[in-house]
Amino acid sequence: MTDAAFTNTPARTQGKAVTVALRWLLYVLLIAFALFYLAPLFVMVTTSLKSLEEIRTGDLIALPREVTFDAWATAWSGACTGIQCEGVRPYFWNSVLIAVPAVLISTLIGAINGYVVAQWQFRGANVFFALLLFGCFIPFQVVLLPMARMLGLMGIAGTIPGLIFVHVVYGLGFTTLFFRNYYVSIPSELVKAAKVDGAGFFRIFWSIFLPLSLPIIVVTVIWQFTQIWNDFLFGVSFSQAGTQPVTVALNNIVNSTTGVKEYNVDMAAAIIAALPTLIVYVIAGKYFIRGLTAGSVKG
Amino acid sequence: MQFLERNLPKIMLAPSFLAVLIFVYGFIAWTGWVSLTRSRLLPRYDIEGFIQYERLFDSPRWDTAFGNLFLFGALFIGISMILGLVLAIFLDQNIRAEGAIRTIYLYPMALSMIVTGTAWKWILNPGLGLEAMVRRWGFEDFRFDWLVNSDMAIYTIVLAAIWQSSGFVMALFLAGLRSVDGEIIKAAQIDGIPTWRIYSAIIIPSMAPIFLSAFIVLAHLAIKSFDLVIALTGGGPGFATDLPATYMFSMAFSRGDIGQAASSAMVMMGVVFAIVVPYLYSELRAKND
Amino acid sequence: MAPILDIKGLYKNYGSTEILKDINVAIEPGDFLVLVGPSGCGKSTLLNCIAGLEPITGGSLSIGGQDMSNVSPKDRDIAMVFQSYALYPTMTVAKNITFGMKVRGVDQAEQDAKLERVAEQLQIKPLLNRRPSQLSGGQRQRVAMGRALVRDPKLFLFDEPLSNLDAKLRVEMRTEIKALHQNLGATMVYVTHDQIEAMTLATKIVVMKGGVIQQIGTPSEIYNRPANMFVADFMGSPAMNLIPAKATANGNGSVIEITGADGTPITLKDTGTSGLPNDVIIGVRPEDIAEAGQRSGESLQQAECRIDIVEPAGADTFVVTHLGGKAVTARLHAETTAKAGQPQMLSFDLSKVSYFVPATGERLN
Amino acid sequence: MAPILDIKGLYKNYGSTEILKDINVAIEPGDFLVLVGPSGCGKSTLLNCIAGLEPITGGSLSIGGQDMSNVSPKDRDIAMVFQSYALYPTMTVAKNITFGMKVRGVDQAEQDAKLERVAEQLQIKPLLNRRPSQLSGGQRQRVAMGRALVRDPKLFLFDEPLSNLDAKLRVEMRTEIKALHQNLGATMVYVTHDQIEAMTLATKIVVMKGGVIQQIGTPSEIYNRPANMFVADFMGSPAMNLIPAKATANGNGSVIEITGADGTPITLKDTGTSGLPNDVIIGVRPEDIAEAGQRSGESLQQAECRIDIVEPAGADTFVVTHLGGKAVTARLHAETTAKAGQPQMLSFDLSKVSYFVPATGERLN
Amino acid sequence: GPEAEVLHWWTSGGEAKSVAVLQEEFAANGGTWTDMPVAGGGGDAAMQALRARVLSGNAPTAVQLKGPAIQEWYEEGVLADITAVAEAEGWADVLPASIAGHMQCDGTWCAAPVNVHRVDWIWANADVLEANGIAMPTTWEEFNAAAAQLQEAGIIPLAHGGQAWQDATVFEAVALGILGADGFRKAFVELDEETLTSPEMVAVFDQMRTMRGFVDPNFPGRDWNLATAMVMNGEAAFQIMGDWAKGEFLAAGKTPGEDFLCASTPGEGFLYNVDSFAMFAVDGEDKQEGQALLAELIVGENFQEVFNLNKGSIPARTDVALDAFDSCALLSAADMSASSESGSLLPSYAHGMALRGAQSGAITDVVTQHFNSDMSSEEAVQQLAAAVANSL
Ligand SMILES: Nc1ncnc2c1ncn2[C@@H]1O[C@H](COP(=O)(O)OP(=O)(O)OP(=O)(O)O)[C@@H](O)[C@H]1O
Ligand SMILES: Nc1ncnc2c1ncn2[C@@H]1O[C@H](COP(=O)(O)OP(=O)(O)OP(=O)(O)O)[C@@H](O)[C@H]1O
Ligand SMILES: [Mg+2]
Ligand SMILES: [Mg+2]
Repeated sequence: MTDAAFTNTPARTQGKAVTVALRWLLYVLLIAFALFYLAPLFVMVTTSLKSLEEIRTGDLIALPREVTFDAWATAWSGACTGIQCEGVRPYFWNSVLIAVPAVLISTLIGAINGYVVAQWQFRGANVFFALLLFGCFIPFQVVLLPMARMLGLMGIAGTIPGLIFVHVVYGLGFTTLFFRNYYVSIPSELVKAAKVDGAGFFRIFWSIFLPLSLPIIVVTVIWQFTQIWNDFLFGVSFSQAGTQPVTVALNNIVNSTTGVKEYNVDMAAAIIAALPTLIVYVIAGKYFIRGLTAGSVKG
Repeated sequence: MQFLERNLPKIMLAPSFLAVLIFVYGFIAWTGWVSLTRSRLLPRYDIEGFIQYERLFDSPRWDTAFGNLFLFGALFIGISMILGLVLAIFLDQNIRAEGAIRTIYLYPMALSMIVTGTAWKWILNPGLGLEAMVRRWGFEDFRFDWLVNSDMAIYTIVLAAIWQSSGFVMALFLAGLRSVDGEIIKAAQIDGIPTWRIYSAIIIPSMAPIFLSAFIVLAHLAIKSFDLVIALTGGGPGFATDLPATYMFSMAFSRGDIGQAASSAMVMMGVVFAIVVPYLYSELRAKND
Repeated sequence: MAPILDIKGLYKNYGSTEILKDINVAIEPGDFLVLVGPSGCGKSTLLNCIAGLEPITGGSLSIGGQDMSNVSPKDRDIAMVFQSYALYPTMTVAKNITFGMKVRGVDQAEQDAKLERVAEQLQIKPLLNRRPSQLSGGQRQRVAMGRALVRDPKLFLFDEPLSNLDAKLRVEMRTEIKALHQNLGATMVYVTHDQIEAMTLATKIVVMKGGVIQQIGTPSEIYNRPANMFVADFMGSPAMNLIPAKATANGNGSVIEITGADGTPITLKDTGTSGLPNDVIIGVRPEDIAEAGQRSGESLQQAECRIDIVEPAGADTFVVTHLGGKAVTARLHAETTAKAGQPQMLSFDLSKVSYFVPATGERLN
Repeated sequence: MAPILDIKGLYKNYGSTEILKDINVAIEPGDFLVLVGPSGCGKSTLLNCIAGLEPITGGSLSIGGQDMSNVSPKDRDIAMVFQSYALYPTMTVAKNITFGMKVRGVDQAEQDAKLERVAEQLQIKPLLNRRPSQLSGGQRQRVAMGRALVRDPKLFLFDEPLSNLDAKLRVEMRTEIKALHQNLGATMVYVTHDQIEAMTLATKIVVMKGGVIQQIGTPSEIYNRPANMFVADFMGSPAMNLIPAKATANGNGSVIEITGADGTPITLKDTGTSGLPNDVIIGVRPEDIAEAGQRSGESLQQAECRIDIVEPAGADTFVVTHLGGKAVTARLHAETTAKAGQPQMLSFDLSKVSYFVPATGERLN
Repeated sequence: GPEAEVLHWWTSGGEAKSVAVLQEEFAANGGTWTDMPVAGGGGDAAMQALRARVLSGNAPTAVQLKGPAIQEWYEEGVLADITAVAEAEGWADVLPASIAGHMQCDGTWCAAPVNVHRVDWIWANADVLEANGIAMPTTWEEFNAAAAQLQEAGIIPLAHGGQAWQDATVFEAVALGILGADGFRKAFVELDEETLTSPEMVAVFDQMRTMRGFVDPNFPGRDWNLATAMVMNGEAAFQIMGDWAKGEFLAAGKTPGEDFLCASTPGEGFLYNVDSFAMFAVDGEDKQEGQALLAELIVGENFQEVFNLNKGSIPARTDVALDAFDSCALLSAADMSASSESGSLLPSYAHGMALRGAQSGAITDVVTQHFNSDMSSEEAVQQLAAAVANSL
């Protein structure tokens, strides 16, 4: 709204030259910041396309003299993590197997929780919500050891279902928050109308609330996906051979303490590991912010 | 049947409630308990009193870590907010290609520091990155060695953290600016108020709730900051860039000193509590009205 | 005939705040009961209690002679229309209307037949495949009505169904609802805070304030014989003029003295009312003040008043003068010659005035 | 006297859509110009053009005789009040009112004096230290007026200032604005889509539709002699009845034939109008239809009509009947004996009717 | 058949190749090997994973563990007993007593040694030394003098990576030289307060302060292999680092004695860092069988030879023929047996052989803090004593 309101004023008091100069300055600043934000990504991409030789001799920010995708191939399917030299590929699929169900389940539970807290107010619902919200802020290091014990007791230690479980539990706070804040703004008369129409708890949720929830589902899915995909702490603690996610593999490649460092492979692996979240942000970032401001942090 | 129908909402909430009770509060209680023991490699449960806290407060490394939290937190939160606000105002000036610029500012939020840490380490490394590059251009005296300077290293952490989060803050503020009633701005224009006064006196003060949200998000990130330090400095030089989260991690996992780790975790929880509870209180009250 | 809705001594608390206090109302089949009152007085809450959407704290509530304590909304044989229309935003109009039947498992043929009939009745056939977001306010209103109509319920409940519409549409829809009521012979409970709506629609009005019923009666009882100053002020637009006055006995009647705009007393003779205390508030409706000479009769009393404002409103012209320290509005003919700032002879119809106790606001005559 | 606001041939486009087309309006000092029209017809846009908040695409606009093409809003010597009040949310009432002066560098003593005066005038003294969020709708409205008043501008602009208020408050505030206008002798341009507001406030009304001016005139011209069917329908509540009819010449006058509810024709004689085409639409205001016998005069023509709906509305009773296939509303006395479903003799005042061309809607008489 | 899931942090180049040798042998004996590498933080991340897995009752079969940590885990009651294998294979006869001590818990065998790394090495670029007419230093004074001379010549005297463990590695080499073997044992094995606060300890920190001056300004955070590369390409002259540095030289095609020189750091004694695998108690016959097989293979002569040739260390067994090993390794082996006899064969504190994690970590905190600030040596000594006391 505001920009429209500002720009169309017919008469400006400043001279035209000053206005134009200011506008240029503005663009220069914006571009400078864009460069700042892009710098690391730029370094990563260019480095991944250089040969090791060129990296040693060349400039950090120089464009590759000769573009080679060898590092990418190696990172995807040839780099060694320990004695296996399969690249990040198997770990990448592990991450997919963990992230997809965890995102779906935590979103669904968050939706139901949010629906209850926002629309089926009962004594104690707010207390529950406050407890849940506070849980969002707990540093995850605190829960590592007891969680390990719990997973053991539940018999899912070291398995992909175990990791999914952990992500779901610690994702609940945010997913519930998102949905609750979204559903709070839906008039309660809708529930009343449906009750009079004879629909029950699930029917109302399924037929009326879920179809309405697309924007907030987008937000929640993006948020959860980013969190879970980028997670390292849980991945390294609660996995075992064969269930490690891509971040752990990346760490194994990048953080090995001995031997020749293949920086181009490191960077290629890093970009591969980041690609899914990056794509999600570039494509859906707009909806993300829109939904987020409509939901959790609206003024 | 009647009973089921009436209590269905509660029943639906019950599993989550249980999960939160156990996996958040149960675990906090567990940590509290362990912080009172002499647990080393694995937790033990014989209560020994407050020795771990005494050790914690005697430890110069903890002093550094705890002090860093406030230094880092203040700078990170402060600068991210200011930068985010300035960028949002810039972008609010009917900028061409606004969508693309917004995406560029926002994307770091999508990446984990595990991923970008290496690139940052390079850029900040005096021998490899920015400093070397500028010197190669002929400015031999150029110095940018924060990463390797004990007194300055914490600022590189701040820098990377700002890089990661300020775009997000910008997006929040931009949405806030856009939600201000257009008629208010028209009214101000007719009142003869110059554009910068409209921002400073009218729009920005009315975005207080967004400032609060941004503050909470950033504070939460600051307290949880961990990847960032590990990827960038590993806590060094020395332990100049330790934060409570890394302190706790290293106590628990490289020192085999779980009791100590638990006590530091409890102090962290205290900080979180002090920040979050007032916020939650106001949030829930406001939404209930 | 047994009342279709019978509320006895109903109380409703939220936590420790009493929202409704000792509500007693009964409606006969075919009644059109309107609940009016200022915002927050508990109208919606009472309606929700009737619908079973809120549990009641005390008293009893029966519909069709049957106690409703443990009956859920869907089994009460009611239909409800909400202020925000509460249309299901993701369903088409047709689905909005048939959703309830679908939930109850009514068979498809019957659903279609009923939809057909209702769409016909409300003239929303061309809209059946649109979403609520593609409808105008008035169309949404019609769809919401349709959703209620397909249920053929014992009782219709309306919660300010027209207050989101603009003035013109509101008048049209009001007439339609009235027609619907007459055609269906249905029983309706209708909440509004617009007193014109209340007057035109109701067969019986309940005026509420702060969770307490102030008066129950037909529109004309409420309008002409308000039980207290609150009701007098609330019903009618422009509101009844409430002017402080002194009364003295005069034979079978009374003499009423009011301070004029310039401080000179104005004296009016009421031959029909006696036994008034010394201090009273006299209530006169704007239409009972006219230009002198327009009407005649024994109860008409004339007085010269200085006109402060003249507001021509098409069909009528409203003028404002000051009496007893209060702004007093009179409704004159559109062709009046009254001018702002000029004195004007006005006649007051004392056969229609109300008297109130200043302290309690209770009606005296 | 030179017009204070003079708009000549104004056009306004957004991109390629024409929003305002060939607008010509002039106002004298002291005028109260009201812009009315349905939602989206361009009222706010026109006001924004006057204020300088939107550039105009074509034509000219001058205020106080001076061309405004390159003058910024703050230099146009205007003040504006908005529908959403647009109060600065973080400032107190006092600061809201004085902020503009502060920015312009008016000295403190003068600021205080003006604030004092305005606060007095609007009776908002006790509110000066509150925030907008702590005020009721009506109070906010007053503060927004205050902010405009301290500027002592040549021209006041109001964009639906009352439409966020509830009915009762709207009536009160309307009277206050009217009083303000009379006291200040200020010049005002006022946007509304409420035609009652337009009628009561204006000295001059501009009726717009789809960015085109339909009629400019005094309230009584607009009300009594609408230029076309759109204006006729738009102004007045309940709206003017527009009934299809056949006209035949009859001496100096005409005979009008309308189809009654049961198909039998009703014949009315208009002795004052001649030269009507065969097919016309006859427009009759509800207050020009009365119970037979209540008034008398040559222009009154009687006809028996079946009453469909009776709506008592306190001061009056509205009845609906069907003529020419249309619902026709008549405003009768509150004490009428008309009953729904029963026939009733009604008299039509043919001296006040309007005739329109069915195809174009243009006025004939 | 036998099964083993092996948790280790040997994830890169030469290391991974060395582990692959073991895996192949294991497979050749009919076993199934599941690899569980977790890199990072010098094993911190692996330890984190280990802790989580032990707590969840899902321990890996074999874990790369060393030093007192083995005993610590044993005390938690989660280690398996492999005495049967050890006795059958006669480990007691072929392992040096002090190293065997680390593998035993309460008299039973609980871990299998892989190799012996010597920590107190100093590496040098032969050409650089020759060009400046400098011999390998044998005392710290000589080192300081040589370093000063090199600095004059514009060469970085000491290649160093500023990570806490590297600081500690240099520190313990210096400490061994200045305190002597007994002093070192008192200070870093017995944590004797008197020794920790003695004037000699002050001298150790003084020497560290001096060394700080010989390091280039960009050292913080640098990985050790990059420091080695600096020596290799003549940018720097010396590096103090364990014998795994040799692997980097060899990988770059350099020859010991010609391109680069190796010597023990000034002073008497031998600081060892023994890599070993501890066996965790697991259920299932397959896995237990796997543990026995693994233990047998690890200490077996073949593996000891092949693995250590790859890794740059020397075999833990004393009876392996050293024909294939290079000169540095031979020197190491000779020093080891000599030190073993003279009682100066000492565990490395910096690599977690001497102390429990909490204590060694507390010492390292002070060392790295001193090295990276302008703290005085006296204050460092005070803090050292305090930190050790605090960590007990
Ligand atoms: N869930 C609730 N908890 C506590 N108080 C409530 C609740 N719902 C309504 N109230 C209070 O009950 C009172 C009556 O509310 P209600 O909605 O019935 O008023 P209303 O007459 O319908 O008003 P309106 O005309 O504004 O719709 C109000 O004071 C309101 O604040
Ligand atoms: N910035 C804009 N860009 C394009 N079209 C616009 C813009 N602002 C308004 N319009 C269009 O111009 C037309 C007139 O809008 P305007 O706001 O003037 O109507 P209005 O008469 O004030 O209506 P309302 O009574 O609803 O306030 C509308 O059709 C609207 O969609
Ligand atoms: Mg209500
Ligand atoms: Mg408008």
